[in-house]
Amino acid sequence: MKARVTISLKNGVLDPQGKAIEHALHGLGFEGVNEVRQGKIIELDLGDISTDAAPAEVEKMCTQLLANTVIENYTVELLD
Amino acid sequence: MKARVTISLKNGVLDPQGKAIEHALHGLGFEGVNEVRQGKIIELDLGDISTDAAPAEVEKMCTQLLANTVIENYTVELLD
Amino acid sequence: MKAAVIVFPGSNCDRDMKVAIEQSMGHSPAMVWHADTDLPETDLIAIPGGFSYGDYLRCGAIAGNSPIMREVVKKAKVGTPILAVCNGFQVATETGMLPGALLRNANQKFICKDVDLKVAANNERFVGAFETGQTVRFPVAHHDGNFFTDDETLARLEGEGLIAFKYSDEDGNVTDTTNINGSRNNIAGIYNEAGNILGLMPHPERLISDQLGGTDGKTFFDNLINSLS
Amino acid sequence: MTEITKEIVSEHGLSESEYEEVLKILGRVPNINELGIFSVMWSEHCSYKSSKKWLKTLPTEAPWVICGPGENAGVVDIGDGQAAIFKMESHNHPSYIEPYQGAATGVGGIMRDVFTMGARPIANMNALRFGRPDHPKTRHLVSGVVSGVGGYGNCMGIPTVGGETNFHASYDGNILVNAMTVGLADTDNIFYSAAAGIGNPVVYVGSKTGRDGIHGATMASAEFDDDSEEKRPTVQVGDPFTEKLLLEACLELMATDAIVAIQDMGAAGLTSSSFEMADKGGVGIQLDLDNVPMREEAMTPYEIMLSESQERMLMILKPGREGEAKTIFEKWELDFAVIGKVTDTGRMVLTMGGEIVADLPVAPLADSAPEYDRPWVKTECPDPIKASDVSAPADLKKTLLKIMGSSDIASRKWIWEQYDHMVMGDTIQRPGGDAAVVRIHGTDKALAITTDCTPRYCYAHPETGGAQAVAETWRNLTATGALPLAITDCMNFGNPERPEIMGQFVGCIEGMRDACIALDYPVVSGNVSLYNETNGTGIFPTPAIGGIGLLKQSDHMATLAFKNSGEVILVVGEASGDMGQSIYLKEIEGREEGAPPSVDLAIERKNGDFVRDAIHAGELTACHDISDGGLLVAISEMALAGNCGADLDLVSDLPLHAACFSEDQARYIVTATSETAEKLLEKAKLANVPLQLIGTTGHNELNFGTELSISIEDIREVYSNWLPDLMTVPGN
Ligand SMILES: Nc1ncnc2c1ncn2[C@@H]1O[C@H](COP(=O)(O)OP(=O)(O)O)[C@@H](O)[C@H]1O
Ligand SMILES: [Mg+2]
Repeated sequence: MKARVTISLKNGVLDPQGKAIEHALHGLGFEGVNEVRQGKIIELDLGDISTDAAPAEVEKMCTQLLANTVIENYTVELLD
Repeated sequence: MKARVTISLKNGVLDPQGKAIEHALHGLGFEGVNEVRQGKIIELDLGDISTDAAPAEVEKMCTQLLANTVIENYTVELLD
Repeated sequence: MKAAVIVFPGSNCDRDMKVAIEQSMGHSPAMVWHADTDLPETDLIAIPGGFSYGDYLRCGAIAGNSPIMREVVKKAKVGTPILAVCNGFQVATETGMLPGALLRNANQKFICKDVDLKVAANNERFVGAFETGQTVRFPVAHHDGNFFTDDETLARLEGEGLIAFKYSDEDGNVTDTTNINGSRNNIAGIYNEAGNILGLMPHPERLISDQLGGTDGKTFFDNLINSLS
Repeated sequence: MTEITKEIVSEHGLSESEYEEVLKILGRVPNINELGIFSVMWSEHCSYKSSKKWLKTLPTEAPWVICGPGENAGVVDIGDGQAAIFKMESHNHPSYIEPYQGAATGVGGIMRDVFTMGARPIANMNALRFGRPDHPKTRHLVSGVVSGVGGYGNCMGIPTVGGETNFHASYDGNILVNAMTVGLADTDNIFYSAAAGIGNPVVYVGSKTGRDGIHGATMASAEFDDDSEEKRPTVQVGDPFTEKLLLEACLELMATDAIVAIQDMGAAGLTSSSFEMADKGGVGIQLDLDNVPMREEAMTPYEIMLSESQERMLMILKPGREGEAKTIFEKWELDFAVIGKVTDTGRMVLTMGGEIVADLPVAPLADSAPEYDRPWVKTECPDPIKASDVSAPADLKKTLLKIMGSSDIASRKWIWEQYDHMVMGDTIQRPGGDAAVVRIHGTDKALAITTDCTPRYCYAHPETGGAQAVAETWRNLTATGALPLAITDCMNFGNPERPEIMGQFVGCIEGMRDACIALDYPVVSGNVSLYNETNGTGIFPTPAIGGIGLLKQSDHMATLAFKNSGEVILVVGEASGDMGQSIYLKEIEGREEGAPPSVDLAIERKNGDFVRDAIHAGELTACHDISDGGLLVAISEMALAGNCGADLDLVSDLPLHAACFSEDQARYIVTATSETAEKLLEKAKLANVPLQLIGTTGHNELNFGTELSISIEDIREVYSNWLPDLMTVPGN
C-alpha cells in the first residue's frame, strides 16, 4: 500500500520560496503569473498494512512528524 | 487559470530527505514504512492566459526554472 | 551550577556552545546524546545550532521528535531554563515549547554575518546584562530564520514583553532594511510565557572574545551563568 | 555477457594502443566489467597520464613535510605533535552541468580526502572561475555553485573561510570549481591507504551504492561538446548530513587502533579505492560484490564498481575488530559491511552471485597505466607594456571608482555571507583579508590559509604566471604574519593533446617549481583537471594554488584594516611601473595585453621576511599585500576595511597611473605609528629592503594632492554593489 501526502502552507503564512519563484518567473518574462505557492509531496510505501488501518496510520505520521500544523495543511491520498 | 506542477526526483537519484524521513518514521515506531521519497509541488496562478496557450507556457517554466531536469521529473496539471 | 548541551546527529555548534558555557561557568557542561532517555540534573539546558538530521523535512522537525526532546519538554514544563540557539530555536518551535515557526529566509539565501540586535524585552535571567532598548551584536548563520506566527500570537508576544531581540541597526532602529530574513516584526528571539525558555536565531556563543571580533556573547553568557548560579 | 567491440572500447575512452596494452596485460579479451575498470583507472583523472611526467618535477620535501603527494592529502608538521592535512580538488565539469550538486559534492569529496587521513576538517576554501559577467549562464552558475558550496560546508559545520573568484570569457563554457579543505590531526595518528595483512577484512562504510555518477571520472577527462547536456545523469546528489555522520564515525573509530588502512571512495568509487589500496600495499584483494550495500535493485558488477555514489569509505581492519567497528558505525546510523579480504595473489578478484566477474592483476594495471610525454610548445613572453605606452587617466577619481567596481576587484561579500565562516569558533580572520586565519583549537597557534592564481598572467606567460601564483599565496600568508609552510595545487587546463595547451601546463609547472624552491615552500598535494575546453577553446591556464602558513602565536596576527587616524602609511618594495596585464589596462584601456609583472623570487622572499619580522615584533598596525589593481587599490581596500581614510603623499618618478595601478610584485602596504616608522625605515635600510613613506591615515576620505579626493563611502558603494547588482534577478 502506498500513500501520498501533500503538504502546503496555510493561507496567510508567508511563502518565501513561492515568492522567490514568482519573481524569478517574472524575470524570465512570464509576466502573467500572479501567485506562486510551493508545497511538499511525500510518497510513502507503507508495506503490507491493511486498507482499513492505513488512513489512521498516515494521519498519525502527519501530525507527529510530516506536517507542522502551526503553518501547514496536509492532505492524504492512498494509492493502489 | 491555475496550474499545479509536481516535481519528483528521477529514479535512482539519491533522496537524502526521503531517507531521513523514513529513518525518523521508524524511530517513531512506524516500522512498516518501506520507502519514502520527497518531492515538490508548485501551484501557479497563471492569470488570464487561454487554455490553449497554458500547457506550452507552463512547460517552458518547468524546463527553464521550476524543475532541475538533470535530476528531476515533473508533471503538469491544469486546474479550473 | 550545572549545564547540559543536547547533541543531535548533525548538530555542529555543540562544541562552540560548550566552549562558551565553559568560559563563563569555569567547568564543562554535560554533553547529552539525542538517543539518551535521561537528562542529568541540570540548571540549564542548551540546544545548540547546526543541521540536526540534515534539516531534512523541516529544520528541527526530526530532532523535535527525538527521545531526548521528550525529556527536555518535561523539564521545560517544570521551569528548567532552556537556551535554544539557531537550530535549537527551530527545534524548540517544532516541539511547541515556543510559539511560531521559522521559515526560509526571505532572500532564499543562507546568511552568515554579524548583526545588530535591539534588546526588546529584558528578562533578567537571560539578558539581565543588557538594558531594554540597548543594542548588542551577535552573528547569525542560518538559512531558515524567518520567524512567522499568526497575528494573534504576534500581538501577545509584543503585548506581554516576550520578544527578546529584534534585528535593528547599530542605533537600535528596527526597520524593514534591518530585517535580514523577513521575520515578522523583525523578531530574532523570543521567550516562552513562563520566561524560562529563550529561543534566538543569532549565535551569542560566537562572539566571546576580542580575537573573535567581539564580546557581547561573553557578557551574555557571564550574566546567564551568574543568574543561574 | 556483452561482447567487447571496437565501439565499446572507444566509448570507454581507451585509445587503440591503450587497448593493446590491456590485451597484453590480461593475455585475453577483458569482459565488460574489466574493461570498465581499465577505463576509469586509465582515465586522465585517475592516472594523471598527461601530467605525471611534469608533476614529478615539483619539489615536495622539507623538514616539516610529513607526507607529500601520493596519499589522499598532504601532511605538514605544525609543532606540538600536531599536523595540518590539506588538499585542493576540482569539480569543474559536474558543476557546469548541475551547479548546486556539482559544487556540493566537490566540497564533500575534498573533505573526505582529508578526514580519511585522520584529520578533523577545520576550514574550507573555494576557488571559483566563471564566464564573463554578462554571459547568459553566468548568474545561474554563480548562484548554484555558491549555494552548493555553502549548502554542503554549512551543514557539515566546517567553516568556509575564504577563496577567490574570477570572471572571464575564457570560462564561458567551462567554469572552475576548486575546493580545498584543511584538517587537523595528531602526528602519531595519521592514516594511510596501503592495504596490508593477508586475510584482513575489507570493510565498506557510509552510504549505500546507487547508480549515480557512473562514468563521472571519464567525463572529467573528456572535452565538452554542445551535446554534453546529454551526459546529465552522471551527476550525483550530495548528502552532507550523512557525511557529517561519516566524519564523526570515522574519527571515533580512528581513536582506536582497529584500522590498518582507509581510503575514501571518490572519483571511480570502489574501483579506484580498492585498486589503490591493493597497489600501495603490494597485495591482492578479493571482493564479494553481493555484500556491497546497495540502494537500487539489480545492480550489475559493472555498475557497482563504477558508481560514484558519495559519502562512502573503504577500510582494511585488523582481524577480529569488525564487531567494534560495526558498533560505532551503527551508532551513527551508517551502513557497515565486510565485503572482502586482503589476499596474497596480487590480483583483484571480484565475485557476484557465486561467479567471478572480474579477475585482474593489480600492479600491472596500476603501474602500466599509460604515461605520456605529450608534445608541447612554449608560450613566448610578450613584450612588457611600459607606463609611457599607456595613456594617463583623465580623472583619477573616476578611474579608481571604475576599477574598484570592476569584476576582478569588487567585493566578494555576497559570496562569503552565504558561507558559515565562523562555526567551530576559531575563525580569527574572516573572509575579506589577505588570508583567512583559524586558531588551532585550544592552543595559541593559528593557521593562515589562502588560495591564489592570476589566470591572465598565466595565459600571457605561463612560467611567470605559475611563479606568481605561488608567490602570491606566500605573500598573502606573510601579510597576516604567518610563516608559509606548503602548498596544494589544482591544475586546471584545456586539452593537453594540443601542444600549446601542454606548453601552458609545462610552463606553469616550471614557474611553480622555481617559486617553491626559492621560497622553501613545497607542494604536498594536488589535483589535475584537463580538457576544460569547449569546441576547441580552452580556458585560461589556471594553476590554483592553496597555501597554508603557521602563526605560532595567534595574537601576533596582522589584518589589512587601517586601525587609527594619524598613523604612517608605508610601501614595502619597488615598482617598475610596467602595465602589462594590469587591471588598469583591462578596465580603463580595454586591453588585455603585454607581459605580466615580472617575479623576482629573491626579492619576494627578502621583502616578505622583513614584513613578517616586523609583524612579529609588533611594529605594524596593518598590513596588506599589493596584488590585482595595484597600490591605490590596496590602499582603498585597507581604508574600506578600517572605515578610515588617508592622505597620500606618494613621491615617484613614475607617471601617476603607473605609480597607482601597476601590479609590480613583492610589495606590501603597511601602517605604523610615526615613532615606529622611523625605526622601520632604519631597519629596512640595513636589510636592503625598499621602504617608502607614502601617507598618513585619517578622516573618511582618500586624498592625494590635487589629483584625488574621494570619500570612503563613494568607494564602498561601487565596491560593495557590483556583485549583488550582478546577481539581482531582473524584475525583482
Ligand atoms: N569564493 C570565495 N569564497 C570565500 N571568500 C572569497 C571568495 N572569493 C574571494 N574571497 C575572499 O575575498 C577576499 C579578496 O579576494 P582576493 O581578491 O582573491 O584576495 P587577494 O588579492 O588578497 O588574493 C579574500 O579574503 C578572499 O578570501
Ligand atoms: Mg592579498
